Amino acid sequence: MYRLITLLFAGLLAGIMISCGGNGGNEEESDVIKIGHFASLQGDIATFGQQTDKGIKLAVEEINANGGVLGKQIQLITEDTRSTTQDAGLAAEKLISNDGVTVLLGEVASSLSLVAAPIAEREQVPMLTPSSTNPEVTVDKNGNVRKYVFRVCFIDPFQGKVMAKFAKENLSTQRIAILKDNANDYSVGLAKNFRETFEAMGGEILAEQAFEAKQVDFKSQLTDIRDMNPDAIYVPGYYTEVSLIAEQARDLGITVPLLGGDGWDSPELTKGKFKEALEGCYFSNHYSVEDTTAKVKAFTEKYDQSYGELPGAMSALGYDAMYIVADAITRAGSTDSEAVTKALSETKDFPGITGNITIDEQHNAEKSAVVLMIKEGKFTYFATMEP
Amino acid sequence: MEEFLQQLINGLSLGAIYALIALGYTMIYGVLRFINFAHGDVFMIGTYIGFFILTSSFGQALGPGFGTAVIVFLAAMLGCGLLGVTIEFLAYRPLRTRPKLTVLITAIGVSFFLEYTGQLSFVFGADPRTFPTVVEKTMVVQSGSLVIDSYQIIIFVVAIVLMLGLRMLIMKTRIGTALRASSMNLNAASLMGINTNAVISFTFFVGSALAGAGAILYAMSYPKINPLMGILPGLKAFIAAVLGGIGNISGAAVGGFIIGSAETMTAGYISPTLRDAIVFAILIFILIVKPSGLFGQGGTEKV
Amino acid sequence: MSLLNLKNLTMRFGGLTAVDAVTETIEPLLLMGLIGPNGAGKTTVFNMITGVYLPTEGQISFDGQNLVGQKPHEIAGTGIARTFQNIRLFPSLSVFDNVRVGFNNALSIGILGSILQPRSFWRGEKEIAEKIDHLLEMFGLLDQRNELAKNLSYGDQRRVEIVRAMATDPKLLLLDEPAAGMNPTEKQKLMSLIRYLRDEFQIAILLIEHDMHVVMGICERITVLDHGAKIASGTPEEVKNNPEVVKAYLGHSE
Amino acid sequence: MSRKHRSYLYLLIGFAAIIGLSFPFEAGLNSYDMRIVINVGISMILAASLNLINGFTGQFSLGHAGFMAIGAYTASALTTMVFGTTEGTTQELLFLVVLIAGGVSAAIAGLLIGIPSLRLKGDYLAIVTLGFGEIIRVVLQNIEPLGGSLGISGIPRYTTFIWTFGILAVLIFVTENLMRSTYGRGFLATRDDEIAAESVGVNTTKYKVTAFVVGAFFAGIAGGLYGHYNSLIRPLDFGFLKSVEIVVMVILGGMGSTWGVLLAAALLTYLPEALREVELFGIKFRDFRMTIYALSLILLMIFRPQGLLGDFNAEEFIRKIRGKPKKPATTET
Repeated sequence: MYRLITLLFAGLLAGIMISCGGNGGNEEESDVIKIGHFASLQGDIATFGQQTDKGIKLAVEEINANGGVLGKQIQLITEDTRSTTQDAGLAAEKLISNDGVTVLLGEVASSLSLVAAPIAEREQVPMLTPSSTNPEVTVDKNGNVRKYVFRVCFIDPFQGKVMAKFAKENLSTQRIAILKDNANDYSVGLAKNFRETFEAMGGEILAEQAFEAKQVDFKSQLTDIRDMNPDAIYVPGYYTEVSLIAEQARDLGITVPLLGGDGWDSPELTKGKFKEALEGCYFSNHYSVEDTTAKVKAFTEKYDQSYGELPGAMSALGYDAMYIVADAITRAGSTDSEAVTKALSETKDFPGITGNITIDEQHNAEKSAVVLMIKEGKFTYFATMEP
Repeated sequence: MEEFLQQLINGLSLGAIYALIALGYTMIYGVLRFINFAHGDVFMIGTYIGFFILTSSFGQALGPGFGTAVIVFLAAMLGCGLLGVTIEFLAYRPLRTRPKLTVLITAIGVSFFLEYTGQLSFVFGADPRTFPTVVEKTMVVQSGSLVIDSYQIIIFVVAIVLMLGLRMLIMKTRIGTALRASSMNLNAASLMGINTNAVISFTFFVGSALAGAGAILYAMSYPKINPLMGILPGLKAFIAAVLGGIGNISGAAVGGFIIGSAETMTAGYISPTLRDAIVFAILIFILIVKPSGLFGQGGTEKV
Repeated sequence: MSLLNLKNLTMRFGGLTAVDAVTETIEPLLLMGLIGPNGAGKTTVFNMITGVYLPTEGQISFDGQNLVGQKPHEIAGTGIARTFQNIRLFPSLSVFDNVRVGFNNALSIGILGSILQPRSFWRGEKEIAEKIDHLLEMFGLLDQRNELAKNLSYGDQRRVEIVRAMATDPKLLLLDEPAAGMNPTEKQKLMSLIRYLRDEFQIAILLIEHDMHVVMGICERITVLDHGAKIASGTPEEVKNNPEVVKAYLGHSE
Repeated sequence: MSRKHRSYLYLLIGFAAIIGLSFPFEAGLNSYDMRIVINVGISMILAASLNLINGFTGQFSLGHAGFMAIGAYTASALTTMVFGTTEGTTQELLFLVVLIAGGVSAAIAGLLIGIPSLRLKGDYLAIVTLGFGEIIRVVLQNIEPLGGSLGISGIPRYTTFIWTFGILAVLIFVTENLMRSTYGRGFLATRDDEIAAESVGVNTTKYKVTAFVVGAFFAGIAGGLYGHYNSLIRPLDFGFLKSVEIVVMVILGGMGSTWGVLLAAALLTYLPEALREVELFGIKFRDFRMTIYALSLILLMIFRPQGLLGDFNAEEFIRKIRGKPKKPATTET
């Protein structure tokens, strides 16, 4: 029974060690502006976390090369969440308490952003998520807008609605089947909103089939869908699975177009043999890589130069998020948390890669969506959909 | 009926791949009596070996075709085989006399090592890669809603040929006899003058090489590869091995086909999202009802 | 009334018949030997009696109760205790705790009582501790009381195993080769110990032993197994002169 | 104070110390450090509860995260869907209720999972428990009212330093007392030699199931604490990786050594945070932490399989440094 006492001593020691080690967000005047990014660099969704981080890093490099913000250089601190909620909490808290970051960027997964959002609220540090689409991230369950939390991306309802509208009006489809990823709240959210809008417009949802992320065989679901003979299939998943779904659908003799959301946006989507399978499909997105405006072109080229690959939606959103933060700090004229928060909430028509972004009352990004059509493996602009 | 047939064919071609992976589990268990948890990740490495060959300038010059397929298969089998031998030599051999659970934990460590090192951006990166075409896919049967493509047939043929080859190897060769003797009793085999270290290395080589072959077949049919892709097929193949009676080579083959079909049937007739849960449920059911599996012989503990 | 009745007891492992229709009775307070060449099925008989193996055929009744199909710990509860040929102590526990495990069922304290440990818990533990110390003293093991079982000498381990078996308060004690690995002096001590056990605790003892000196010296009755079948039974003198037995022991060199 | 009540005395001292420590901790630690401390506490509860199953009873379980998930979901669902956010004493009371409810539902699952352990040993049991853990995760993912893959969000933050370490103290009290009773002896006997244990009347089945139930109960409570600290729980976080992490704590600490297991849990939770900024040869540790974790696991098994404190006896050590003569440890009873 000496163990308990010894344990307590050990706990005390550990506590002292921790409190000596942490330098608890010193308020000293520094010549850099610290921006924190908590991201899934390892684990299940590392692919999206790594892309976002690349986009943010590119933006920071550019901003610093152009003289920084308010005459100060930006110091980006990235912390890994290992795709887990436990580490998301730790990473966010560390960036705020220990590093004293001015703004917190992250996460891809809404669930991980939802762990950090209450922390940002409590610590009164503005947080901008590049790609968490669940409405709850900025507006809590009771309908209260979180004062310090903003986002750059669409929310699930918006993209679901846009694509439903597009399917009904532009493609004149009447009967649609849905294939969603049950393990992914983004996919589930898009599917739900697509169904609601499409049915409200008089369309018919034939079936709502599901799969689990990481599965690679979708033939069972697709066989069922094929037998219903839909006009199109809505597949609001990530490109990691969509390519396989498209290929297997074509193998089963399904020829109707597949429709999707911004999760499709990656050069990997149509690589190799998937090119043919996805020909003539459509997805909603923030922008088009094929966009010839100088801004987009410069971004795409720079990204390719730095990383040897074309950017996906996550990279573009990360890039935009960083620029919006820089813009807000510039407008605020200081790194004061309240001022930056206010400036963020007043973001209006910010010309980003992913569209002209205005932060609305719900702290969501108000911007128009584009629908891209896949032609010979390229994502070509097809239509602009207003919110 | 047509749908049932379709699900069965899909299941059998998936099961053939599981069977190939399961053979490695069962051979290694047969000799060393431990679960090589990293086997699924050796399988993953196999797909990347294929990927790098096919995307290299050499592979691109070859283009899809029969010759390319043979080269890729041999390379993946050789690469995985050598990896298996290396893992055994570095991580498992020092633990030969330790409790099985120590080795199991080590195997989990090896598994994590391969997965997370693979995720590092300068190794494979976490982003899934598209596996290039090895041979062109053609539709063989397309009557009504029944569809059979050339890949399904290739998978089936390759798997059966490899299994028969393995059988020949084990039954007809000297090293095969040594392997059989070692899986009956490693110590006795060693006393009889069999170089058990060589037998164990050989077992790891052959088992891992089969996983390498399975990897190429798998990547051909589901051409998106990523560093974590080995986990699920690995687990299912393991379950197949247990179902067939772990340590029993024909059992592993049969188990693979059963698990593959059970999975597609579940997806087709019950719920696609429950397919993995069902496979685990099968595992638990077997282990509780008949832990020795379908073809395994139950041993009595000597008291 | 007999204590233990074996009727037609048979055990087959696959094609091998390890024990073949053995019928036997053991009276209370009897000191009985079970002998036979290696592989005769002696330990298998023990394992069937104690529930480790389920007999292929036959009946076992003890004190009027049927034992077949009961779990080993239930059989232990009816009053049968045993030792093992290849000593099975709890290596990471002390000698004292090894014996204390044998008293586990004597303490009827539930899980809440074990966690909250009211007065009655301590009373029970104290009583048991006294009994254990008494037993250890009786077997000359008190000095090794707090030693871990795995650190004991071979002979001490054998004795601890017997003490642990006695802790369950048995009516029948099964000893599997208790003299194995002992020198003549130790064997002599063991023989008097076994007799003492029977007299002091009023139990029946069935022992498997290869050392004929020990068996003939202490057993009142001896049963001989060969190839799983019972070939002889009687007093040491009768068995010694039985031609079948002589053949079984010598015949193996044919 | 007689030794009979010593365990209660220590529990009281423990509570007092925790309450005493909570003031400087709350005041002196920033919220990141506090989060580490709470996570350390939760890890300690998980590891110590698995130690009961794995270390003391020798039943190798790879599904501990599944128990944690059941507890977390039960407690969090009760709070968010039934009771709602409350304050003051009501909050503390309701928190206790939901934690216990979480523990009980996990214990029921422990009972169900304990049953296969009657027939299976070693790596087979490990695989079955792994399967159970995965099934729990997949099923939770498919229950829409529990949030599906997003999980339950907006859980109020009730977990405090006192709650976490108070429960840890209770767990240590329960473990230490159990280990000194027939149950503890039954656990150890089952671990050391099942056949020998049965031969002296030990119902190994009962002890195995008891270990699973008690271990699962505390893992469930740890889940409740986790949910009420992290504000969100989702099925993915209770997967195979989490189970392995807990197993590694138990093995690193030395199976069956409460002291070592607690230390290992603290180290393995604290070190990754402490090393976030560490750079070696221009390589940031945080980018390689999983690779290093895997490598250390392999090296640990090869060079020190008995764990950090596997053959270390805290009581003996303290006796040595106090210079007291070795007294028979077992006379304590």
